[in-house]
Amino acid sequence: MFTLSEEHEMLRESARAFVQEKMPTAHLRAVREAKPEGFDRALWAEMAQLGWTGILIPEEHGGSALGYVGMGLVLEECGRTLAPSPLHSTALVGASAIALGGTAAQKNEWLPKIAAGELIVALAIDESAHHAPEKIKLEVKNGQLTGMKKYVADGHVADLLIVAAREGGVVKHFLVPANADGVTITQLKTLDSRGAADIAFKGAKAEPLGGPELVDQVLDRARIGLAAEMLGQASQAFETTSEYLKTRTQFGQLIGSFQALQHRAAKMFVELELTRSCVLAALSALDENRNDIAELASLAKARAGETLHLVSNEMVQMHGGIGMTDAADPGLYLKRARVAEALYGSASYHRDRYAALNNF
Amino acid sequence: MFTLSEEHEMLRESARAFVQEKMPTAHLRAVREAKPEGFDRALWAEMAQLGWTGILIPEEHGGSALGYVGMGLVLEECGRTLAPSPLHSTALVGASAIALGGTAAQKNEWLPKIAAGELIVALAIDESAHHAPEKIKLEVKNGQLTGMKKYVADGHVADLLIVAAREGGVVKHFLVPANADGVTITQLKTLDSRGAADIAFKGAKAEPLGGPELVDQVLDRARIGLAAEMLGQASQAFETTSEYLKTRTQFGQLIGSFQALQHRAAKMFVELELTRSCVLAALSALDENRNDIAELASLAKARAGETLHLVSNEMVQMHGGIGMTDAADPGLYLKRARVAEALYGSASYHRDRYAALNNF
Amino acid sequence: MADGRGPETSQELEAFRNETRAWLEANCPPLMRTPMGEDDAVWGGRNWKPKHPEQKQWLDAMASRGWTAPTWPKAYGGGGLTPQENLILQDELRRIKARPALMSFGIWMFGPVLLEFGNEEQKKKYLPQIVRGEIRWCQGYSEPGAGSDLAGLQTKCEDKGDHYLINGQKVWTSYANEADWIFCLVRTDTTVKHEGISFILFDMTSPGVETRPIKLISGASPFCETFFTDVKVPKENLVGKLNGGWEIAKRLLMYERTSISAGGFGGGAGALPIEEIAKHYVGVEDGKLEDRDLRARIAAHKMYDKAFGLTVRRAQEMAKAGDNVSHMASMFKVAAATMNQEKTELIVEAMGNRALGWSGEGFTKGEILAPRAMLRAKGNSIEGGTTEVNLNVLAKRVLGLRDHQ
Amino acid sequence: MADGRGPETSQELEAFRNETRAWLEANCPPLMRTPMGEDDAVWGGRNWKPKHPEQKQWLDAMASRGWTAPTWPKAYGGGGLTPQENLILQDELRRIKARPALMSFGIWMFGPVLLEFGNEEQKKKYLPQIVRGEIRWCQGYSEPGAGSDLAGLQTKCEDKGDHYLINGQKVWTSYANEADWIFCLVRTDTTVKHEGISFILFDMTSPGVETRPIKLISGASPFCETFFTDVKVPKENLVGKLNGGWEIAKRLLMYERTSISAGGFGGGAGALPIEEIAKHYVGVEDGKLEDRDLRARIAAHKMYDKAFGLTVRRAQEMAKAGDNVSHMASMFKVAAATMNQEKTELIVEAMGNRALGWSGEGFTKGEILAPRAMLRAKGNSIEGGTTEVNLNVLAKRVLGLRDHQ
Repeated sequence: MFTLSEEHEMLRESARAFVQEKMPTAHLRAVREAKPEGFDRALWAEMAQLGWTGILIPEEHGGSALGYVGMGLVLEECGRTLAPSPLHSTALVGASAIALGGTAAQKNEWLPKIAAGELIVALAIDESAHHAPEKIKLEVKNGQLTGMKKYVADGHVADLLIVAAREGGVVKHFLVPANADGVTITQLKTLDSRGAADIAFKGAKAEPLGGPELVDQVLDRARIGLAAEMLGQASQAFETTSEYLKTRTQFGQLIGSFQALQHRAAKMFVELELTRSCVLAALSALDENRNDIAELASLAKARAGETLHLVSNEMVQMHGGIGMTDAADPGLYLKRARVAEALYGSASYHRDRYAALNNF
Repeated sequence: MFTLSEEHEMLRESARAFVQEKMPTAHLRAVREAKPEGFDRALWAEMAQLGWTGILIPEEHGGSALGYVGMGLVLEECGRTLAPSPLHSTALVGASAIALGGTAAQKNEWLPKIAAGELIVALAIDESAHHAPEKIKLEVKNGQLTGMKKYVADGHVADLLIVAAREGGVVKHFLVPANADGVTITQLKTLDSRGAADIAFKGAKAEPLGGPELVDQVLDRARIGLAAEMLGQASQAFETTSEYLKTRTQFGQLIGSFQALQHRAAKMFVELELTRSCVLAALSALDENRNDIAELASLAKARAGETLHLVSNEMVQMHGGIGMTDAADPGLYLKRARVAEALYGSASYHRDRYAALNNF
Repeated sequence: MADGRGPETSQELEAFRNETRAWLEANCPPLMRTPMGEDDAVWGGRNWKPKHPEQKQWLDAMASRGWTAPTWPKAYGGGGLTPQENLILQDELRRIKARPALMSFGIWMFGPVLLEFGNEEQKKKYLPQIVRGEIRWCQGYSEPGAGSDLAGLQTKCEDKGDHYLINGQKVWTSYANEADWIFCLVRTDTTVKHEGISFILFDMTSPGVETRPIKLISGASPFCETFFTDVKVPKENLVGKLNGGWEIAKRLLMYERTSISAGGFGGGAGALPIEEIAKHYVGVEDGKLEDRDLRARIAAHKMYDKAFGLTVRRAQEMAKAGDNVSHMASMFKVAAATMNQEKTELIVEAMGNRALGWSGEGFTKGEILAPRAMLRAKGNSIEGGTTEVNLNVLAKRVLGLRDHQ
Repeated sequence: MADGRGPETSQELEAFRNETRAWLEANCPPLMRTPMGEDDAVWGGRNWKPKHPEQKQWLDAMASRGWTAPTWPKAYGGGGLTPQENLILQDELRRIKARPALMSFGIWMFGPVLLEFGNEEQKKKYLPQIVRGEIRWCQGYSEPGAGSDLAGLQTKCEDKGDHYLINGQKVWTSYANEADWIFCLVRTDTTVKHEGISFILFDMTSPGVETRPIKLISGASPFCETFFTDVKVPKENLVGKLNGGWEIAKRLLMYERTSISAGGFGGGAGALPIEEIAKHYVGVEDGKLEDRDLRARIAAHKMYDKAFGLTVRRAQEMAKAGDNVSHMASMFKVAAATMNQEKTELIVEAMGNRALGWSGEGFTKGEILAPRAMLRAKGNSIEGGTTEVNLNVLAKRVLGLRDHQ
């Protein structure tokens, strides 16, 4: 379950090399200043050329079918430098939703475009301030969508929207081109500089995608993939902080030689190792199509959220004053952390879900 | 609100002198071995002679009317050495219930006996494993009680029981002599060696005490008084541990010179100071009959519970192996802590109540 | 003791209360009784331009009685009030929800140490200006290599016979770019550590002073880097003894911690209670917040907050009764930082995706401010002495634990 | 990779599984497949009296295949299994819910270091007895003044020419009063610290050995104080080099931490899941535990528990793949202790006043055990290396942070 194949090791190495070279945190700063879309289309094209957009797409549709473990490794590496791109929305959420739930025609139409990096997809789920898929109100009548979606990740740059909506009382997914009539997209300037969108639908034409069971399947994939990205963020935040502890001096001593900081660092290390196991287990559960995916998805998302929350806070604190400056990296990790913690359900949401899944 | 009068300072000094001399933790050990009742009647008589049983009783009924702040100071000192006695049940809960809710006849009958140390009182509230006064089922019909009460503190040695029961849908208090027909008392051997009782009522004759408003009034007094005792326990557990940190050597250093332990000790100090403020505020709110008694009672009980939980755990951990032995004191504090945490509502119960009192 | 205030609640104090109430009624302009907005705080100083004439009117009225610094001696422009009278004044100000007439590092930090360590001439010169809000002060303490280890500071101050010459760099100088004068720690002896520090004052318009704002992760820039190049300072600007600055520095830090903790870290007037925010964004079921996990954590936080408030009040009463409560400064600093961080995080969590905006369309003003307040609050456990340093202080000075021998 | 086990799931391993399953089916007595009670654990040794004949039958059967120590070489009585085969054996044992045939410090701690550091004669002499459960071992490590600082031990071992003479005192010797032999750290050079320690073995029936049980706060007495007065030990009982015991001691501690963490701290077979206990004592409303605050904390704990289990499994897979996972021992020790303390506290909290009994009437057996388990669990962060020491180890050896210079 936890041992990587040689193919996966190679994928990780190449992802790390690309991200470290082309998308260090300086890249996020550049995007923040100069790219209102929240990412760089030239680099996005390079990601597609590396095959990342096709990792979850069958070979017959132009992908490599390297599976969720492979996708997770790439997202983790992107997380390390906070590399901004619509990879999660498109290559993980969009591709898996269509591959799992699409008709032959839908697959033929969309998957090759996703694999080629020609199409950006976004999943529109939440309708209030909080993740609550069980309370979706947005309605489809006579094939037309009406209602409001909030904080759609990458919704401001999407070409195709996957929209969860209620039809005849049952929640299902629907496909809506972003430029369709009756779709109004309000771009949000967000804490993590990636952007998002509030989207209003007023009689927009919607095409069904899969059955009711697809909703949770797609959400759990979104959660697990985001947890992998968060694991990368937390790992890097921790490593950067550890290095700082080994170089910054106060009172004539490296601050990393103070036992109180040593113990806090050691505890973070334990949290990170535990979180890594949860994320890897959840990713391989997807590849093995096991029956504990829901439980592992909540586990991975909640633990990644809590670990990232802790580590991002400690990153600022252990950097001291410098950690509070916009010029240093801790703030960037902290901001992305809070966004990722909230998306697809907070730790609190997933504790509740985990308890419900365990019947208590 | 927080400044003690000279009278109160003197009361505290004399309580401390008595408890430290006559009831150090060695006394609890002796009681544990040799006194199945869980306390020493000779010392109880001395406490009464010192006037402690009359602190909440008006002078006309043989008391000193030194108020709740005075009662709290004595309970705090008793908490320091885990001094076992029915002081809380009798002198605080019993005396205040009758003084607040009793008829002239009831006061005349019972208060002088309490003041004289001739009567032990116990409050019978809980009916299940958890504190839940709002769910009381025990019923009074035609002046007769039927039902079951669980873990009545000092119920095994009480002469008089105050029993919360439902009559015509409304919960009120009733007085029942412990030796009345239809009362069956099962003594429990408890973690803290003080004992308690499960009590069954089968048609026992019951005499009303006060109206429905008395139930919460008495419970809040019980909570605040217990919080004062817990503050004493936590304070002493902390001080004993601090001293140990200053004498135990490992790795050629006093263990109190290790920064990780220093920070944990400092955090305990902060918690204790905050808890002390809550307890003192709650006690003086009772004396001033303020309108925020309920809120302060839940605050004091919850914070005392959390602080004592933390400090009792750290007391064992910081004493290392020796802290795990029955021959050392940490275990005694830990055991009494868990009992006190649960009585009259856990921290979890009081967080819920605090939220409800604040309308959220 | 029925009102819990103790036996000193004499007739004289009641008279003082009545008189104060009447005076405030007559002198506090109605606008100054409304909640403050983001940039309504009055810091005074040479370059201050009041947003509203009422701000100046209110400041002048309070300053005329010395009530911007109520307990300072009248001889230096203060109010000359006893601690009891000051409590009444503060009560009455709260009662009418009056805005602070003046925010001032001079009043909170510099004034108290000058009263203790300054000479008569210095007190006469600087304190009245502070009371009247004429001169705005900033604090030259931290340096890039001297944060928690403040005594490691390197800014050099040389004795040039008829003046001192200062060269070096400070960082985290709050509002240095808007301040008129600075109280500054400098190194006057490089051969020793703590015993080589002096406490000195100078005008920020002196040649050779340069300030550069630091942008924070919250987007704001309340702090500066401050550079000193051959700044000439008159010799009478030294406070206390040459090389005796560390004592003054420590005392000032205590005042700083106390003022930070007592004032809280923002989220001041006008901010809604967390539970009201949560009710709005999370929803309510059977009268309880729908997210019960969050509800329990909000309750725990509010209880901690209440315990903190009660403890501040206890310390005030103890101080009034003559007890030494200086050991509590570090405790308040630690607890206040924890609390403000907890609070701002809970608000962000309660607001969900509505607290993930940075600017622009789609979010209310409050929604934009929430994450910035959370980000800003991270500094609370760093500025004015880190939580780590304060825990060290508590362990050593209060609990008596020793360092490795 | 469909079953997640990796490419080594070859036909040979399948064959091994089938054969193992059949053998267990034939050789594990039905009684040995039922949950264990409090005192059903089998520790073997000279003085062991089986409670049931099936216990002896099961032990002998397993020992005959060397499966009480499955991965030890066959030459020393072990099973000679590869790590993969052992995983299968453990799988199959779990499948039929078999009780452990033998609990043994010899197998968990002493045997592994003897395999590495012992000479051929010692291995031949001691290991087969351990496999068969004939000799029960105890561990002579801690001393009253040497707990976390184990290397501060003072028990003296003098070279008397044809034998060693041991004088001193050990503490926290698990089951010393029931053990046959002891592996013991002694001081053979008083002029240096770590380099003056040796690792030695002797019979607990030797003249001059005395044990005294220590009563714990939980009421049980699994540990002893152990006194050595002029105990004569043959010179061939030294393991490794004279004054070379600290290396062995550290390696053994690693095995101890791993075995403690992997085995968990009790709450073993037969214990109900926390949420079932909570449902019984707290009640259920709309399918959810009525105390929602407790419910959230139980969920958080179960998630941590699950994460821990997954991490143990990950470490096993990594070890199987040849990765060095020795750095994880301290992590598992810290996490396992935290987890067991959390779990036993949550159970006590969920049981409310029903978990406040010590003995006697009015409580069920489970209700009496719950607080004792909670009390016993406090030792988990002390025994086998305190949490503090393990955090130091993680900080220094894994994260590379240094001590003050």
